[in-house]
Amino acid sequence: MKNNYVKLGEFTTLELMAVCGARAIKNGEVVFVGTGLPMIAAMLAKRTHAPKAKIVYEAGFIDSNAKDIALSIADSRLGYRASAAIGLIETLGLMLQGGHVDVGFVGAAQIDEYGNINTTYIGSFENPTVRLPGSGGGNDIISSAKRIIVIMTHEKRKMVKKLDYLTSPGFLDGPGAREKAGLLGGGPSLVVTNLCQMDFDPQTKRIRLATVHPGVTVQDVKENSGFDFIIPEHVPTTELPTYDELNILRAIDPHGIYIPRPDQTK
Amino acid sequence: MKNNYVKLGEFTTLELMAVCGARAIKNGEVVFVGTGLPMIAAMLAKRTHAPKAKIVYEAGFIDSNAKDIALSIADSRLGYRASAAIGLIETLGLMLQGGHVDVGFVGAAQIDEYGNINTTYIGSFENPTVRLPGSGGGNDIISSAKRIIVIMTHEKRKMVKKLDYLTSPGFLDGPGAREKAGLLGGGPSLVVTNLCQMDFDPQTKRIRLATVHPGVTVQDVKENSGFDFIIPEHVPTTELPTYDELNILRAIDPHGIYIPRPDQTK
Amino acid sequence: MVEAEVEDKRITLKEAAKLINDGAHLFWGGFGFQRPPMALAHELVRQKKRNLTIYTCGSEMDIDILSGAYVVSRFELAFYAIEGIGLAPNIQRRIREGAVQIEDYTNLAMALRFLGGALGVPFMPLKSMLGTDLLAKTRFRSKKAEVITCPFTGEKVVLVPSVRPDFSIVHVSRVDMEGNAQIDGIKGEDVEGARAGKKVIVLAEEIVDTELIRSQPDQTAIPNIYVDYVVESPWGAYPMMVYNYYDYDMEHVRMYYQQCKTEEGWQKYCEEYITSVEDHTEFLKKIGMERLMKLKAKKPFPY
Amino acid sequence: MVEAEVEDKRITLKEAAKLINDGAHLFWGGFGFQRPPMALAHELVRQKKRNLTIYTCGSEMDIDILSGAYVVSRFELAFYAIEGIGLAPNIQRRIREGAVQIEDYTNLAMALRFLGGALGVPFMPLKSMLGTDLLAKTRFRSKKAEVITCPFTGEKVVLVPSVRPDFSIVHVSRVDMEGNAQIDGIKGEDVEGARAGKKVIVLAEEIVDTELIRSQPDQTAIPNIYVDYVVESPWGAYPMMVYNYYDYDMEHVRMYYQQCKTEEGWQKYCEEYITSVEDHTEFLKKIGMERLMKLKAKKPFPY
Repeated sequence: MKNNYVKLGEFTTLELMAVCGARAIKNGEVVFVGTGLPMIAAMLAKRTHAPKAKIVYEAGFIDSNAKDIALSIADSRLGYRASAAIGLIETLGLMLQGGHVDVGFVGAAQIDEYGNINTTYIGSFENPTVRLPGSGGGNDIISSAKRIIVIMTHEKRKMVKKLDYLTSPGFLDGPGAREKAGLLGGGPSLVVTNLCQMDFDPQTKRIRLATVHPGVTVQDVKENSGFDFIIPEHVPTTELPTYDELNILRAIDPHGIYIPRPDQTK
Repeated sequence: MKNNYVKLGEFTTLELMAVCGARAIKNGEVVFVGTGLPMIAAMLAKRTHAPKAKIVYEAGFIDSNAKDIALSIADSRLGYRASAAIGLIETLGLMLQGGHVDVGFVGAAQIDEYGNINTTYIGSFENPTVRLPGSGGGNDIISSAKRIIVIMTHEKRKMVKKLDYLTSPGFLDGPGAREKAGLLGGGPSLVVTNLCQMDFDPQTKRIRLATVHPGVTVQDVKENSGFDFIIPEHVPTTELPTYDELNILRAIDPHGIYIPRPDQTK
Repeated sequence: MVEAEVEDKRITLKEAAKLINDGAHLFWGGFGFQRPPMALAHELVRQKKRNLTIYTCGSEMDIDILSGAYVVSRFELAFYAIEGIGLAPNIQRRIREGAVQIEDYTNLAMALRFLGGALGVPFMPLKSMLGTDLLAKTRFRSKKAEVITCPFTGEKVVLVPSVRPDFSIVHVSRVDMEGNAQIDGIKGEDVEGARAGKKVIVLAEEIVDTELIRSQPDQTAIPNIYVDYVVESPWGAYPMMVYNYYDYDMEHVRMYYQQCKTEEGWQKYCEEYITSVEDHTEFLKKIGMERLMKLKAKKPFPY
Repeated sequence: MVEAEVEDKRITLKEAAKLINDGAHLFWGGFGFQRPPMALAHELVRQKKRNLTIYTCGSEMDIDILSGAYVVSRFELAFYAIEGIGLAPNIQRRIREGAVQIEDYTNLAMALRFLGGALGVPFMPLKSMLGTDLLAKTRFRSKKAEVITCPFTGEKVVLVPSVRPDFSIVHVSRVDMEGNAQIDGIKGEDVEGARAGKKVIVLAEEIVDTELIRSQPDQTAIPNIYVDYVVESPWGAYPMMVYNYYDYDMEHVRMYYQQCKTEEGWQKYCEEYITSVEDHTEFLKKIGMERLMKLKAKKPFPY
């Protein structure tokens, strides 16, 4: 089945994003995820190339093997065939801050060119227009996981020059800043959007275009970004999903709770 | 049965000491004990005047209702009909340091006139003659319990002017010293020995004779003490055990593991 | 010889709510959709409590209701939303009105603040929040956190202040009448939170005989020594979930979310489901037995 | 679709001991008479390991054996003795010889040092040790503890340095082959200690199928993610006890204590029961099946 790629038009952008996220997880890794796309991506990884990956949810479910789709990170569904069900100090403290988490998988309302993330306020701190859900475990995850994958929608107002509020630390203001601040984790490594994948330049720690999704141009990415980003000479197209991946993905979320099926979106 | 006192010669000194310890526990109190005499005394209290007392053992057994005599604070016997079996951070941290323990019940190798205790070294720290078991949870208990009962043998080399090593804090060097050091608990309140009971003068925080056991004189206590202590004008004789107390005590330790029966000592 | 006495700490939901005075500080248990003390939230609304401060990691519809009814004026927390659906509608409105203020921490920071309070120490160390606005910006606390240099390693460590609220409120699986509580599935931050309060109220799906608890003491999540009051509260987290007991009622939650998008809608929900009913049993009757029975957990699944 | 793979982390007791290099730092599990890793202690003696440092709260015959055989040269701990019998005879002698050094802490301090290591923070706060020689006197650590003034309350707080030893060694009730471990009864400081080590070796009375563990995930004390190696070690704590499995053999312990009062007696014990036997199974054969069967726990009692 390997490299048996699906054809354009046979998959949705959300499906491609989930596949990108899944592929960023290596076999045997400990993956710390929230509900929604990160959960689906981690489940997909575990059922394809990474059967030894362990999925951890901050509410306390460890090495979860959920068979049904959860709506909350504290959802009882995540307890199915888990290896442990404990609590927040276990997952965020002992496991994550203790150095056992390879990949943290998060969303973002705003991100800047150093991968810093806002999930708290839109507008000013004093008089916010919107009060977002807040850090939750997000700051903890991005502070301490060995690397971070961000999944989010690519919009100008979300990829910003300056965050309205810095909830979770990317590379702060550049090289060495995380270390200076005393942070333990490795920081963001991949941003998966509906337009492209971006990573971070090892020297400058600035965000960099990695691949563009099929049908998307570099110019499209530019026009939908509020920040500058590094554009390498050669920007490949994102590798398509395989039939294997797509079939398993659709079996994971058969009712399209997080990823509506193409026929459901039409 | 109340005040139906046993006669002299019908009980041993160890039995009297256990009864003294038991009487110092009030109904409903949370009592933190080790094995040996403190355990027996707490069990006696619970089966006589203090049925609502809760016995906690630092290894993690909480509200224990052991029916057999334990040899170790981690002894599985203490798990019988306990309300919880957890661990050290629970008992010494959350329960004791968290402020829920009314009485701590400890032994001592040396005690000074401010109730400071040594359970670590005899001789100098650099070249000790004997290396005792160490603090264990002793320092934690004496630091944080609301009050402390000490049970020990009354000997000149044990009731000392200066400790060889200060393991656990009594009133340190006098009034206000515990508060200044930052300690949470109330400090020692009663010392039960084979000769007498001693308490602490509220003003000076110095040790004070409270009662002498039947047949013991104030002079006996003086001769067996290496420190000076306050002697009130009137020193009553220790209240005798009742038949009820003695019978229950002997039922608690029927094989005389900690308190040999009079017929077993002969 | 005297038998060990079993203390009876049971009170009613109404009595529990009465204990909580206006202006009180509460640890509020449950995490996400799991075991929120919903029945007590409703009762606090019915009793028109005001000006409470709530400490929690992440909560959802329960604290949105408490905000909507002007019961809570301050939160110290890490997260709120109606997960998987959207932002919590009432809290949004009350923040805009200035009726609710939030001091932001992370989930780990809040959980450690409860652990610190439970341990009797005034702070706990942490490696989150560094370099961010969570450290730089304070809403109403005079000292929200402090960065120190570790005397052993020289590294930077954040100290967060411990919390010892007036009351800790937790909803558990089962409890005996003297307060020994078991929690099935995840514990969230309830183990620490339950030990942090000056007074502790345990609400439970069922009250069981103490012999059940004492036959397996290693299953006890909250021992009696910490607990002051016990409330029998079956379906007490509905329309959220309790592991091994029942699933959430997403239809009801979505209806709530849609309706509360407007103040009028919220007022209507509040009257219909909370203030016009006598107690939680009446609320459950309104939902209907049939609907509840469908939500019961289907063994071996915990949902 | 691929099935989740169950990793096989099983190794033998001999292989486990081989992993531990001379000079290694170990968290040593078990508390008092409960679940000491006795089988591994014997194997470390047989393999003539040297110069180990052991971190533990309180241990007994197991660490006395490791001291007697010159396996351990340093301890950081709170307590040792043969509880209910007397002082640990070999440690006494080795201290007098200068072969063993002890850095003294309290039980809570040690447990918190493990929790701090497990949490990834360099210290933990504490309200014990204040005003005593435990703070004032240091044996070999350059910084044993530090008193600071709390930035929130102004009170004095002791900071104790976290511990991240090379290996954590724990003996548990049961484990699956990928390392999910359950502990019946009290946990002592093993939950924290097992999470503090850079490598973790779990010894267990029995290895069970992972489905047993996964049918009750809330019973797991140590999840697989922390565990590197699993060793099947039935009767591995003998002559001490394992909750729900077996009682201690006080006759053997008393014999040990009496015999080890002299160096010659200890050498005889060591040869007879440890160095002259091939492995723990041979040791158990020497003790005899009949004797072991008498010690088996009699349900519903855990001993």
